[in-house]
Amino acid sequence: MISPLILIVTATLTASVAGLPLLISPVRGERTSCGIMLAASLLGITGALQALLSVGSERWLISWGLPFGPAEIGIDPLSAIFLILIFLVSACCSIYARGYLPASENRDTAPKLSTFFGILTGSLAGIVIARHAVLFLMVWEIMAIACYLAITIESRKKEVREAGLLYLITAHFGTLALFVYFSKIHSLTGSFSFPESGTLSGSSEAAAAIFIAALIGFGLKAGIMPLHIWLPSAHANAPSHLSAMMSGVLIKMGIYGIIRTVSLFSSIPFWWGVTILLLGVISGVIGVIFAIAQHDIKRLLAYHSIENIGIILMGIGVCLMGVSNNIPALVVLGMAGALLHTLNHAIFKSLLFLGAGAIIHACGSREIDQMGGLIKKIPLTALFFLVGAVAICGLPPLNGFVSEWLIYIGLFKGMLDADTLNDPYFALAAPALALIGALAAACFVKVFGIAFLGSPRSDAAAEAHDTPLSMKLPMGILAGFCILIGLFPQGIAPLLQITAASIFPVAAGAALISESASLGVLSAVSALLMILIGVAALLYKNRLSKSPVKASETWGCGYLAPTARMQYTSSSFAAILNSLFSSLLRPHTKDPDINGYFPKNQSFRSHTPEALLEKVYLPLFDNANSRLSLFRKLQHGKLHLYILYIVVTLISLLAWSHFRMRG
Amino acid sequence: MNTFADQLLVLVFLLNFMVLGTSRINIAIRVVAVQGVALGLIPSILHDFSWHLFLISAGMIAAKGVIIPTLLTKAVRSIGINREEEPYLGYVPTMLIGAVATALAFIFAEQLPLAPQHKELLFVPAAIATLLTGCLLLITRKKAISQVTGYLILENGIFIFGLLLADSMPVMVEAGALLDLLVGIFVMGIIINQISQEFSSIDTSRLTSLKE
Amino acid sequence: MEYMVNIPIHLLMIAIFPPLLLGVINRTKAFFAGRNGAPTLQPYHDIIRLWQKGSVFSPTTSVIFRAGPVLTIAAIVAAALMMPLGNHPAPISFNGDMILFAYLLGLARFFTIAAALDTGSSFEGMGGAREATFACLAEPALFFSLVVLARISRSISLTGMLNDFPPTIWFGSGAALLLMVGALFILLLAENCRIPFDDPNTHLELTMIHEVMVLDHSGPALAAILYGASLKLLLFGALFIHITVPFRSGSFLLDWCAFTGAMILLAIIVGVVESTMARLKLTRVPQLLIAACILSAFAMLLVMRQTS
Amino acid sequence: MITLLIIIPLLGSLAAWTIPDNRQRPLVLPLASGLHLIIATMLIAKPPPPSLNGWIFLDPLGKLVLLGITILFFFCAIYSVGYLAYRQERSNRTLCMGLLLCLSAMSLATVSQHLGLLWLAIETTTLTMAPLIYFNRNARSIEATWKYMMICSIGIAMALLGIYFLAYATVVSNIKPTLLLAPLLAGAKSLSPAWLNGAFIFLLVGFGTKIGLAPLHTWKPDAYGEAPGLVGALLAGGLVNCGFLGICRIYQVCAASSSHFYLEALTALGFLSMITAAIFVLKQADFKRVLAYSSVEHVGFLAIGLGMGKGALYGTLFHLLNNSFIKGVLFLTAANIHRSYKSKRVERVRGVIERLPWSGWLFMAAFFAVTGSPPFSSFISEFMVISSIFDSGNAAAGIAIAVFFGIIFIGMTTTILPVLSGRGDSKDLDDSGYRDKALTIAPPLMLMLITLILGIWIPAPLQTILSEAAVMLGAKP
Repeated sequence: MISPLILIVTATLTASVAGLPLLISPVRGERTSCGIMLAASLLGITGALQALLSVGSERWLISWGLPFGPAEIGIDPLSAIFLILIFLVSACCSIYARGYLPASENRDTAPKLSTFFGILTGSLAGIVIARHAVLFLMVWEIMAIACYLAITIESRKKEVREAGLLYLITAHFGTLALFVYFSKIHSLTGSFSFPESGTLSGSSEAAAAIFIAALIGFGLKAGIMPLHIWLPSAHANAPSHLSAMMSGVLIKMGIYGIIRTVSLFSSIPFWWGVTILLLGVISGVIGVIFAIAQHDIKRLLAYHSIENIGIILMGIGVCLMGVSNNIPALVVLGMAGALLHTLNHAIFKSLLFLGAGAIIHACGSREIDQMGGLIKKIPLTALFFLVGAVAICGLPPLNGFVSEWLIYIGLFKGMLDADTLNDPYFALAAPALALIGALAAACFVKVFGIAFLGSPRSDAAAEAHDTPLSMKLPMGILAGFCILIGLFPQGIAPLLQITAASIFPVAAGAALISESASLGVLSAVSALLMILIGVAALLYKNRLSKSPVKASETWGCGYLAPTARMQYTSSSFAAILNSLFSSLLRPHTKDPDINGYFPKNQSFRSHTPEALLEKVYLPLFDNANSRLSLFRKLQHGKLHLYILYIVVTLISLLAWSHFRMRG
Repeated sequence: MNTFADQLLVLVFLLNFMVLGTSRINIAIRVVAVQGVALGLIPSILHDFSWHLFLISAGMIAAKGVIIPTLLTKAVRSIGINREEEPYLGYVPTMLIGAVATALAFIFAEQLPLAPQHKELLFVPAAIATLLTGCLLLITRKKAISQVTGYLILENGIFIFGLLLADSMPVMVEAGALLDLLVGIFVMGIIINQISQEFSSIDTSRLTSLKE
Repeated sequence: MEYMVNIPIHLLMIAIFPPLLLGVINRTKAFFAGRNGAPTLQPYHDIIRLWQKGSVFSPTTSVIFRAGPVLTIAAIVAAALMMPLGNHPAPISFNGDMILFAYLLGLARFFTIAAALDTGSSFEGMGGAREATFACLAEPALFFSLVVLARISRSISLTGMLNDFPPTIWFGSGAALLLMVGALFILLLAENCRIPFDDPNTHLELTMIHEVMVLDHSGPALAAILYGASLKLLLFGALFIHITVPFRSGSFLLDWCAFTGAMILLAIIVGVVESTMARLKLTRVPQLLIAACILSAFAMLLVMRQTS
Repeated sequence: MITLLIIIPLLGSLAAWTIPDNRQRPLVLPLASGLHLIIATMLIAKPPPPSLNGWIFLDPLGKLVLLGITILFFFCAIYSVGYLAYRQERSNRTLCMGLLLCLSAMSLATVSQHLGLLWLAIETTTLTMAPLIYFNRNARSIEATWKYMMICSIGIAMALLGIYFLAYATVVSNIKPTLLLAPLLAGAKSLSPAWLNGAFIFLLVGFGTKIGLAPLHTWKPDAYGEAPGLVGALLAGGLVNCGFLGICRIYQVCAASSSHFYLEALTALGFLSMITAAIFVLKQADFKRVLAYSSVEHVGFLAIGLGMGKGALYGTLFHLLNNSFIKGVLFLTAANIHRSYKSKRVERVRGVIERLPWSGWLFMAAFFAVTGSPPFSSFISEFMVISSIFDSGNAAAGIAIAVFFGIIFIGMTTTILPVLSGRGDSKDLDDSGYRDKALTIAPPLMLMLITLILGIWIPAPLQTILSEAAVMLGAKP
């Protein structure tokens, strides 16, 4: 049997070069590139599953020409879970790309994009197998750069360039925080290799510094509020399958980093868990509130990524609070919930982004208010999108529910079992999660309803054309996973259990998740629900076939000349919630000015920008910048004053040295 | 002999103030020339005759007393400007600051331990004061040629300090310094020429288009 | 034995009882209005008649419109299997079932709104928007209450929380429970679209919430919706009743009767509220729901303090 | 051998003077510098014993600087052939002579063990560069040259005084007067601290002016901005290294003494430079000036690295080498862009990647390299320095450096990336018709490749040189 690490390393390297055939031969290479990517993914997933099932962790030392000690790579269950989602999503995206961005029509962009996409996939896989600070930073930054280059593939568009710039800057800040993070670890351990899990003490000040640096560095990548500013515009402006990859996988690297970080420590202080839980609540609630206000389908999905990162963080928070309270059940439930939600989010969010891409492909706009009635034009896409939408709302019986369920159970159990000191956090988090769920449902019923249902709101939507098979296939696969995990969660539970136990040894003593979270019953109820639906559908169908069915215009409440433009739009759907949260959202609105008996044509427009960026960061930056411009006057071009600088420097250094020698 | 050297150094101090006080570029150039000659004399006064000291003296007098002043005077004549109009700082304040700088130089010199054979001499304060005078000229004057004279005085200050080492150090460094000085002034002269061609002025206050 | 009997009774309750509540409410309202009103069993007639009628579909609609009622009813029925009725364990009970309960209702709501949007009618879109919005505000209130219940009963399933709800708790943490009951009553009214949130009998589409969403449904679909709405009322009613009437006789049949009686009483109370109050201005609705959240959050804090 | 190192460029410059043809003359450059590269490599592999009473010797520190200079100069020389082919409108005699003279002086600086000689060599590099900055012969370039000349001359004068101070310190301390490194190091402990500190301060200000530590950097943006790209590359990648070598020499003496002030002063000026760069690089409208401020930043970083000492030294020295290669790529490609767009104002340049794909991508790669992104070597060196700063317990300094890097990154991205992306064929952009040619692309490409290779593999001999040089500065062996 081949070692799983060999498979994974091969897959990583193969994926990195997958785009080259297309770069070399823009037309004939397309099939090869896609094939290589699929092969790499298959290899990678095989390796990851093998590693998960054999429960061993493996580490390799690789000698290299850099003076940081030998590089190390390794695989353990945590890495394996992330590898699965990396390769699953990248495989789907690379199939999708053939239909979305065929090289025959995009000679300039497609080859470059597929090259960067391959490098991106390879570096993502590299991140989760790296066990050495320098190696990790290298692949981490390569990932950031490859992703930047891929985002800005259509750099002729201004908003694409701006989004790319913002992304790059925040990514770099993240990397700098990781410089601090790894330096701090190095000063504790004296080695650049990752320490074995649980070997560092969490109670020292250095540990706190490491934790905070990790939160900033990885949080910037994950898009934790308030570090999420890059996320909406980058996701919105990237090619759709890249958005899927970013939202599904790339931001998960932040989550991976945070989990990896906490796994290094033993005796984790209680405030770590609380911090992460609260950050999760903030990201989740505010993320989804922002999402509702959007009417650009991809920006909307991007804000949902922030929301879901919040949910994942809540799971991690539960887990950490379990660790510091020494309650194995919480550790397992929280971690399993977080990991499963990570996987689930990768699946349904990529599905939704791919679906959004299909919509854009079909009707050429990202504005939800320009769509409508698409279910009749692209029925299969609509179905897949619906599956994704139901899943992301966390509604049963799909996969999103299962992971939120685990977190809920963790929260409720924590409230009952943990030290009484801690329970307010658990108790507050559960309703917050409920709020997130309800808001998400409101948001996705809006997206699905406005985009796919009703009648077309624009000519483009009315004449939308169907999507090619290469785009439907990956969506179908992902939708299949949504249903599969939703209906049979107990199948994946043991893997999660193994992983949680490998991260925190204390979790090994916990009961099986399937039992503590009644996954078997859940699965049975889901099945029952399906049966009920089937019965109801049969009854209804039977009834319809026996009674007369008439077609008639939609009831217009007496109004006889309805037009498609009179339908509710995404802005109007979200209007009440927007006004409720307007102090947070800070929407830009242009109100109509209706005067007199015969007012002229009027329009209403609203746009919700990234409020934190526009109201906090940019003003701060501008303010600082205008203050700094005073200093810029120091470079005034007058030579004699430059000479004065020299003299002053000289004299002050002399004075300083003089006083140093005295004192 | 040491007293004679000290008197020459006092002359150097006075010449510093003269340069600070004059508005005529020609005079400033001549003052600098005199200062150069005075400094050129000091090594031969201070030490017993040796060839390398002689070379230094000769070189110094030739370069600072003759060649450079001639070059600069030529430049002034060809450009036709003789007055330093409206310096950045007036003559009186400049002289006052010069006085303060000289005082500072004495204080500074007090702080430093000296070799026994130099304890009585004014070399260190003279060097620092001359250096600061040079800087002051560079900071306050607008005309490129005035700034070059400032640079020359600054160099003189350094040379004064070099005299402390005249008997313990090989000739090469000083000779090299002189050579570089010469070439430096030569290059500056060329640039001044170019400035006056480009801007039809040697007023450096116009050279402020590059900023921030 | 008891279990074997309870399940059929539970199923029977789900299947038959709910429309009666609507009938009782309408009777009460008629009484207050000084009318004779429709017979108490009228909702049963309505549902049966509608079930037999033909359907009208707008050409704008798609399969979602037809799937909406089906999914909605299936989800509500599934949820009903987890809610204990009459102080007896629910047929399906496991750790965390209250979460599944809430989310199944969420699923039902999702598809009701989706079906409404499918018609392309601006009115139904409006109704959907309101329903979605108010649900967002109601959901935390429900979960705060669930947290309180979990905390009091030290159980995380609906049956464990509500069944055998010890009356003594009313003495121990009466204040908290009172706040929570208030919140739950607001929720009951809001979730079931009763006055003061929504007027199920109004004919002005602009002011409606739930009714406007189902304007286009007809025949069997409308029957299912009507039945689903009444079932939902039963479920929320049961939640409410178990807390407010926490008595148990010991005989299961008596318990069932007591439950039925309490439910009818609740329906009458709802009817009284509907008759004596005016509909709220729409912009006030969120405020009332937020008030419910705050009430239940307070209840939670009180319980936390007490047990810590 | 070492004599050859200095003589060959001199001969080359003589040849450049005598060759009358403007087209053939530039060929002397790659020829002489190629020979120089070969000899330098041989010398670095096997340095001869000290000669001229120990005045001349190639120690590891010198090797490192020489290595950077000779490689950078070689590629610049190749580039100059391509570049000067476009600049046939004016005589390139001064340029060719100046470059070769400068190479000769830089080589002398790397091998001199006598501080006076070192000073002389560095002073010569300053002088020879002046006419090169003035190559474009316009008002702006003369202004830049004048400022460069004045400020650097003053600086170099200060450095001379510093060297005199050092010499006098030996006189005062009754050691045999000397400016040779070896005896100075041997007697460093007994040197008068007052004079030693004074010497250090004057040398720091003097050479600091040369390398452009803030607030002594004022000439830098002007000169870097107005000089031809290839001169800019040599200023930023060659002269900076020579000046830095000067500081390293006095650092060696200080490190051998019992003083600590030198570390603090270096750190302070280093941070000041990083702050200055951070302030000025934001909203900068001229992409060559951005490069100049980036150079100020990196010089500041190097100074901090020296100031932190010990473990940080290895990384600092490696960064010195990386910096010269990356600056080479940046300036050479920036020159290509400037040539094509006839402007270096950010608002007048767009879509470089479309118009000049090679230059554009190289510029982008070098931009990532200069900001410390892997897989380029500067990432390695920056991380080495930062992590060793944390190791030595200076967490605040480490975090501050990271923050400044971040701010500078904002400034550089917002200036440079918009230049690279977008439409290259807009009507409102000037176009000189210049497009990428092998001769103007290959040199930066090769330099970039070197940076890339060093980023994933530092050859063992280079590691040896680096660690030996770090030991010379006081690192633990």
